[in-house]
Amino acid sequence: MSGLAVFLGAALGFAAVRFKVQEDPIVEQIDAILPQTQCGQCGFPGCKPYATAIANGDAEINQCPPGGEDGIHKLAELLGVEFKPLNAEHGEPKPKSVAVIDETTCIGCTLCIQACPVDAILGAAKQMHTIIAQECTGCELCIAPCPVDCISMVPIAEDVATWKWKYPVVKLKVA
Amino acid sequence: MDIQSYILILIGTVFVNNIIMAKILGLCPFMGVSKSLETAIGMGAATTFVLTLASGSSYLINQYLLGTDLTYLRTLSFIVVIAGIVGFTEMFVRKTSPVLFRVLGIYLPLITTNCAVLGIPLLNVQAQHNFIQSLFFGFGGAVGFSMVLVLFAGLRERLEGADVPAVFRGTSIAMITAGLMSLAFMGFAGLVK
Amino acid sequence: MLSSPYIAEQSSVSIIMLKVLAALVPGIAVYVWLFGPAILVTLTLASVTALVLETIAVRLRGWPAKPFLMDGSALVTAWLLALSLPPIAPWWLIVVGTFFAIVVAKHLYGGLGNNLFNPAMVGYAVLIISFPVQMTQWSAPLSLAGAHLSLLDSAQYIFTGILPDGLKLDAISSATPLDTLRTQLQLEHTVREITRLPIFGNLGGTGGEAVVLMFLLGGLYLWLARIITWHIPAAFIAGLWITGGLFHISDPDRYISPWFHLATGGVMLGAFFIATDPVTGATTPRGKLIFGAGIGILTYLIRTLGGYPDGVAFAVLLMNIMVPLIDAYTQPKVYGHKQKEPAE
Amino acid sequence: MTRQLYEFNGGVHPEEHKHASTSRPIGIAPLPRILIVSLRQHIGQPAKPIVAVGEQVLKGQMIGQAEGYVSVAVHAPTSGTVTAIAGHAAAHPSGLTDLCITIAPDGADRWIEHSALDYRNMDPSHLRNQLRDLGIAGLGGAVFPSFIKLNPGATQKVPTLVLNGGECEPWITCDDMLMRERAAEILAGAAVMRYMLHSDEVLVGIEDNKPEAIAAMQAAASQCDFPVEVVTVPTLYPGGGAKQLIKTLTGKEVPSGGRSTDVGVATFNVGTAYALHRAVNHGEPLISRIVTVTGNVHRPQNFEVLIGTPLAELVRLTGATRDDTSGYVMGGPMMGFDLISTDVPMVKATNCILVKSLALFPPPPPAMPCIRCTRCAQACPADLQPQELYWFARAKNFGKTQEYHLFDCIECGCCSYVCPSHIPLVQYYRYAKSEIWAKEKDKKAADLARERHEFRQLRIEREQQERAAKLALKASAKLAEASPESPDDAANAAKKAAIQAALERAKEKKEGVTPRNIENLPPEKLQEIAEIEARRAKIRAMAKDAVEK
Repeated sequence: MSGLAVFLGAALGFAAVRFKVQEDPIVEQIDAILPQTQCGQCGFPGCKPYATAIANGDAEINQCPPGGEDGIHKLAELLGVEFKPLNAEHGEPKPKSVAVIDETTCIGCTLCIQACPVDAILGAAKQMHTIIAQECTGCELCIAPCPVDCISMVPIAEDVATWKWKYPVVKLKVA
Repeated sequence: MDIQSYILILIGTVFVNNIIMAKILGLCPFMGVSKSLETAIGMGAATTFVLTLASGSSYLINQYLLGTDLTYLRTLSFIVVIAGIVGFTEMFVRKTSPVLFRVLGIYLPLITTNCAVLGIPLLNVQAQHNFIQSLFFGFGGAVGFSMVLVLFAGLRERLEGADVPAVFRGTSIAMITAGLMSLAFMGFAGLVK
Repeated sequence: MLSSPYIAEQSSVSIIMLKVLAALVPGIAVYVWLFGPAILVTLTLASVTALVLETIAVRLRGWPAKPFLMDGSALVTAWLLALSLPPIAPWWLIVVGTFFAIVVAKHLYGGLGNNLFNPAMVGYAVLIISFPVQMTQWSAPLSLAGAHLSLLDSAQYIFTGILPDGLKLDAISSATPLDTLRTQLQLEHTVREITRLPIFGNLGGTGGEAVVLMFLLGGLYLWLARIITWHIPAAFIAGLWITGGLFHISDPDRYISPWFHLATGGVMLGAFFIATDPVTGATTPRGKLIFGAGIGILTYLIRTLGGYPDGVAFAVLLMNIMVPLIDAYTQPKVYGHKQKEPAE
Repeated sequence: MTRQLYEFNGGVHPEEHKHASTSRPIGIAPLPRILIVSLRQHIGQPAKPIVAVGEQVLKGQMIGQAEGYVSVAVHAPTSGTVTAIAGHAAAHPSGLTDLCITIAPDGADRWIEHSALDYRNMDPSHLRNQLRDLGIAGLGGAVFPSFIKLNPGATQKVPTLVLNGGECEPWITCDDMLMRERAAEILAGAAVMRYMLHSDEVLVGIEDNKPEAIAAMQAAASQCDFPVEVVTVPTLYPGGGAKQLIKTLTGKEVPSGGRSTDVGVATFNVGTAYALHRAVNHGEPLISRIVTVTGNVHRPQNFEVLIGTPLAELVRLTGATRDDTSGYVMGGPMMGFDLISTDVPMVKATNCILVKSLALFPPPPPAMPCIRCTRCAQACPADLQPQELYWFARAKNFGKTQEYHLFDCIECGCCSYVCPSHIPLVQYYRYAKSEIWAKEKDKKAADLARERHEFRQLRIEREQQERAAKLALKASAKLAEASPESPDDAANAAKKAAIQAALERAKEKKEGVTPRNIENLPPEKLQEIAEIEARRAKIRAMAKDAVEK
């Protein structure tokens, strides 16, 4: 019996060496699912750190409100774990919105420029600042540092180009 | 032992007394891995590989190593061999397709604890199969296991879109489907004497 | 708000189901003429139970009952189940069968369109496995039976199990040709001797073959009315006939000619009405061929080698299990695509 | 010789209702009171307005310039003044507003001076740009900029040119009447197309339920100087679809996701050919088109309508609206969409205004569950499996819908038409498509955000490294300076002494500063100033030792 066990141990040792595996690229796959708003609501300074945390197992998959339920489903499917509903203490999923600077009160202090994770704010010291709408991810990180509170979040209105067909409501419930 | 009886053993283990449907063995991977088709196929292949090797080597151990007096060591030795083979398979799968490894997750090492994997060698011993017969029996059992697993995965994927009442959604409707499947497999009863 | 198209063909699920029921009527008429009115009692009992269970299940789901009762799918399931049960089977057998068919096989999965297994066959399979004795009490063809049961007497027997004034059970019931064939074969009689028994008509069972013929006509009507496509019935019959033929050629004494198999048991009913259930069958043209052929072959194997007299039910259920895979691997070529890669 | 025709899968035969609107010739719609010209009338970027409010414009003057490659220009349908450039109810299923230019006609209808294009000896790309600036876009319903389709591409040759006179949608007869009355001009336009694409054969596909149109086109074809073959195709909806007509006429299948030129065929609507003729041979931009006004109206008829005419004025041409009108559809009953309000303007894509009534178009019964009867698969002209697409679209499993080739669906409506359970299948597919497009747009935005974020991290690191390097440089320089006395040290010492002296002088001046002009103040004022001075000194002292700590 012990002979058998020793033999198997040797075989496994040899196999372990031959089948050395490099680090698998799971972090990139998780990062690909995350919405890249870099908003930090998940408790990590950006999407990539959150992705690494999930890969190492010390973060849950339901801490990303901008990702919404759909993002969690995809993460659960990728990692083969059970789907967990969005954990409310990290915030509620809000309609996609864009930050807008009220140009009458902006004093050009560049604090929001340093805070913006995706460099979506154009401006220089003592010059007028403005936000590039297409680049802004709606992460709301620029609102806090602004000393004169001139930044407000404006939800993106639906226009003819972005309008989506609605899910057909089948009136079966009512008699 | 001509070829005709081997075919009978094969048909017997794959259809008539199927590991999952008739013998109700190996239910935990059956329920756990059948969520999607790819994972089911991956799991089926891995189990077939492990089972064929296990039933072959377990026959050898039982015949030559244990002899007649050490039979009480049978289960222990079988488990050791199976663990070794599964360890080997796990590394092999991790190397060849990390995606499958990631998706199978916990169920790959769980093959060791899969009651079918231990059950078949013990059944082999009980039925005093010779080496070739136990190989065929193991292989047939594993093919039956993977076939039913893949079919069940197909059914469950279609079930995803069904408007199942909330109470039964998820595993419960899967259990019911498994029950109805074994009801259908009862039709094969008595096919092979 | 609903978008285009704003016009539609004049068809509905209830029209389809009514046409299927109409196609069954000639078969039932001949059934009553040759085997007595008992089947009518079974049919009504099954239909009533099915409708009651359907209403309860639909109400539980909070849906309006009227559209679901009108669509007739519960009726079709009830009739198919009743026609595959012995006509003088006890009443509770029918109720249990219908319960499994309508509630377990259909509504647990979400009602019409969501079920994976053919409801009628699930009901039949549950009954044949759990109550084998009652399931073999088939009534004898009137030409051979000792006595004829009127409608009232049949109803009385079905509901109370008491025969009118001293009639004995085996005066009115007898084994089906399939059962007799199986038992005789076990006694090592050759096929030629067995077919001389009175129960065997010129092609199938006496009386039984006429009913099967009418079901065949009903099925052809369904095909002409474009309710079903020819793929499944044709593949079913071909699958059964070819396997039967091979076995027959290999050993004519042990295996009866395939024509007999076509004319007995639930083959025609199965081919045109049960296997073509759209919800649980294969959907692609090539898939339907594989589905039908599979049922044919399995029916023959279960009948001759297996343990149950008529394998149609189990064959249908087994092929229902295969349907998702069959569909995934037989997707037809889409406009503008080269080869047919599996859409699995 | 009758051409060998091929068959495409499925198709349905809805009632045609075409006879009503073909009994009258094409009417010329009078000048409407107001014209609302939408800037998004074609596939691609909307046009950019180049006129200002209050400006006078002439008929045919360009008021919106093509922006980006896939775009065409937009023109003033008549002379008048631009009253507004603002959002207005648009011809779009969403009912949302879109940027439109409103023109108040001055009644003069004065043309801008325009002349024919000498297309034969013009550089082809210049000709195509001219067509773009004349606003020529496909009038079959897709409204794809024609100048892009008229580019023969790498092979410099598209062997087969198909004119689509199929018009398989019920109720619509605008192409039919156009072919009956202006066949010669259509073929003149086809001549230009044939020249631009160097085509060998020109086919005109017309369904066999339009005998007069076939006769007219054959008569015109006989006068043509190049071979034109008028082919009668069987009437089967959607036989008039571009892909289906190509399969019927040539047996070739347009590759999925590819263009018809990949199989050497180019398809144009007969209306587009007519518009091309007006543009090239008369220099007129696309400012009007034939529109069928039919359905629940007294006198259904086809009109030549200025683009931008409000719906209400157009319907009034067919007599007073009947009271049981239940809605208006732009397009046919199979592929059109509901119009929310009656002042929606006509656009280049408007081939028909269908006035609905509950009698003609009863609301569909409530949808029953799908029984997978595969009638929709038998009817689908794109050989798809609608029951599988529905199954996965309903479960919102968009990955699977794409595996079953959702984007090959041409939304023709055949599946919903034949569905015995009356399920709005096409709406499920439209919902799934717009969700997938939206997700892809979000994905692109997310990738962009990730790139910018990573670049920002890089930039911050680089700046830190630079700063660290600079500090290190400065530190090493100070070190070098503190070590051995070197000749330039004397100069440093002298400089330091000078600084020291300046500091002393500044301090004395500050102490010396005492408040002036206090000589003639009463004693208590003096005393008060002294107190303030004392307090100031104390604060200065406190400030000094706070700095030392």
